[in-house]
Amino acid sequence: MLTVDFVNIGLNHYLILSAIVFVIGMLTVLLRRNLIVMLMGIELMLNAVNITFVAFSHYNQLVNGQVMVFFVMTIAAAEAGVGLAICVSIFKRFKEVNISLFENLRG
Amino acid sequence: MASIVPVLVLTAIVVGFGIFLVVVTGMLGPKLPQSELKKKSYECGIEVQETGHSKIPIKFYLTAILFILFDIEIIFMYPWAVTFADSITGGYGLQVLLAMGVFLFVFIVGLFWEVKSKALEWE
Amino acid sequence: MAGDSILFYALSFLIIYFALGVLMNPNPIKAAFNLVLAMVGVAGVFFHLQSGFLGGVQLAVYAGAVMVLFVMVLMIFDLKKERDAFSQGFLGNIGKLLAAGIVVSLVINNVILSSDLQLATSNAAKAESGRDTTKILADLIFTEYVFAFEVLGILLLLVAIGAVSISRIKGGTHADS
Amino acid sequence: MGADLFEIGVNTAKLLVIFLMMVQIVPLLVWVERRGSAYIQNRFGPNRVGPLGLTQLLADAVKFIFKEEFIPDKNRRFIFYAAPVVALIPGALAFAAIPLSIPISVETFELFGQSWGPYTFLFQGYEVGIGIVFVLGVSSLGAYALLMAGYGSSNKYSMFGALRASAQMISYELALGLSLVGILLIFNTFDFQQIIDAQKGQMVIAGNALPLPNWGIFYQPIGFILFVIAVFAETNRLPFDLPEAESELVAGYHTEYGGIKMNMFYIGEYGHMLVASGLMVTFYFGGYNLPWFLPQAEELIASYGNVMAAVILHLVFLAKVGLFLWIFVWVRWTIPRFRYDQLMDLGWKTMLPWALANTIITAIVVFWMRS
Repeated sequence: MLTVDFVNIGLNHYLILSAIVFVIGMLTVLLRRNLIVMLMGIELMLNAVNITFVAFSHYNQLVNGQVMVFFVMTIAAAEAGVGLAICVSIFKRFKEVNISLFENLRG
Repeated sequence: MASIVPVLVLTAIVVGFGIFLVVVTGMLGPKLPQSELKKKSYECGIEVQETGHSKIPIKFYLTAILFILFDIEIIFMYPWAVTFADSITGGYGLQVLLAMGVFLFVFIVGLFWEVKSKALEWE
Repeated sequence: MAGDSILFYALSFLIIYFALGVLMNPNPIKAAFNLVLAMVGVAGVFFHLQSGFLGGVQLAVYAGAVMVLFVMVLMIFDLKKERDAFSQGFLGNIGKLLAAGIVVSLVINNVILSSDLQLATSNAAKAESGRDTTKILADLIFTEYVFAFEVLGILLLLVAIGAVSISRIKGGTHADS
Repeated sequence: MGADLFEIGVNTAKLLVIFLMMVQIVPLLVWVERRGSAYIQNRFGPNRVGPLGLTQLLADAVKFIFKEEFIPDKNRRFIFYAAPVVALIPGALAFAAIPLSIPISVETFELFGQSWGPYTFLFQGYEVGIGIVFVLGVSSLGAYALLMAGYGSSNKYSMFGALRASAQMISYELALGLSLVGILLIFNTFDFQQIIDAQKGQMVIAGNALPLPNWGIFYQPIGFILFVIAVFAETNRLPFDLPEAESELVAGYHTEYGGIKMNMFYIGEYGHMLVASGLMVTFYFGGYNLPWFLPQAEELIASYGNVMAAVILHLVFLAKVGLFLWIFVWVRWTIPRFRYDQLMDLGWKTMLPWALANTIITAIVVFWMRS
């Protein structure tokens, strides 16, 4: 039976919020052509995953999920750092960060 | 229990106050005729050479990236700092101290490398 | 519980609104500012879920550091006009949207159908009562997850070296500068 | 927020009062700054309008409000107008998290034919539970106001000023964050209230009472010095006011701003100073506590009642904060400006290693003392 409770907020509501944010991030990566905006989409997806972790951790009263969020944040920052470093070197070469320019990149 | 409602209320107050000030003073000020010259950005009276900011050194960005990495390492020290005394009374203080010691060693190696590689030099 | 749900809906509205802003705004800098606000909203959700420390870290690391880097890089680039902000090809885009729709509906369906299962697994292991969540979190990082913690330290060192080296490369095989 | 209408009302009023405190401090500090600089440089300063030039502030406010506006480039207009509003937020949110005095308890009372209470009102905007992490997180958002102002003005000097300011802010945020690890190692909590309570009374080391108050500065002198320097850089004040170095960059990121909008940036900056002074007092100078030989909070409550005791301790807190605000002004007119590369070198190559050394030594000492 599919009944949705709109008044009492539970774990499910957070999971659905997280799913929506994740899909928006995914669409950003799929639809946008600017490398940096695509990186932002990845950040959005990681944030959505973090919401899931924290929601489960809160409703299960287990702190392990929060440790994972901490690690995810670290990885996300590292990923942003390297990603943007690559963007900057691409920009220095092509004066543009639109991936439509790089469709036929070769060695 | 800590609630975020007061934080949101204060944010609303501050933003409301700010918008009020910007809007009201925008209406109160004199409306003098605008000219092309007035719209130009202020560069001490010299003719504006380039509106863009195309000549910004990459250094700024390199500083920001190194900042992020070190900032995260520092954020890791915060939970360690508040729990260190507890872990000593719990009997596993040395382990926690050594864990952070190894981490700090990596941190110091990183900092030393950055200084050595002249990534932090500003001319 | 009414106040609780109003807060939740307000925060989710903010997060989704600004996330859509990231997706739709053709100006990359404005998209980045939208993302900052979405992340502040996520920090609000963390606070609301009694994980204040993570909320603070989210503000300090994500909103305050990572996004500053994004905005700075975008300002350094100063793209005059965004050429094809969105991917071209009508059919391809429809396909992508459909895929996204399928993903979100599958997830929501699963979540709604599995609501009974989660109640069974909760209460499995309660956190020690009376202790601060932050302290339990710290204990876990420095005992159970200590290996991951050290590896992350080394990863950060490698990323720092890598980022500096990448920015040193003068154009690679296409060198002209 | 509270259980009933009275509590909600009082808490909201408290937030309003705290925000107004931050806004009000600006004209006062501007006056102190101008008179103080005049005193240091052997001049008169503002002395024509009103006694001691005090009503100069009012005249300034009127002038600020009735200024003609600069209308910026069309597609950046929203960011241009939003930047000063954003500049107000970090200071206000951070300041409201600092406890300004002891909580006030209110007994049950009758009003409008209904009994209310009992309540306990904290003498602070709100209690977030994670104190310093919240403050650091919120104040790291301050960089956006600068970046938005630089981008929105579409002026290369503004842009440079904004980039410089934010690069400086983030560089010193590292030293700032790291200098606080030592004090956290000693007090073992993020919560401001617990930190203040831990600093009551006399300093006791290995069973011997020393004639010193139990304040953080005596445990963490190096941490305090590093914190003060980092805070000066964070607030972009002299000797670290490179972003507005007028000989190089016109006026930095607020070149294109005029009237009340520029004033809002000042409110943000002074709010930052207020938060910084509050943090210094809370972490290193015992918060609102008096030294051990003067009456403590409990004695004050016993002899004057809860409300009067809270007011007295609040005045103590304000006096301590005022001292640090004066030091901000004093330093501004004493030390010349750094060069940009010196500034970055100081942040990364001097402050960061010292803060690291401080952390390591503190950790080892804490380990040795406690086990």
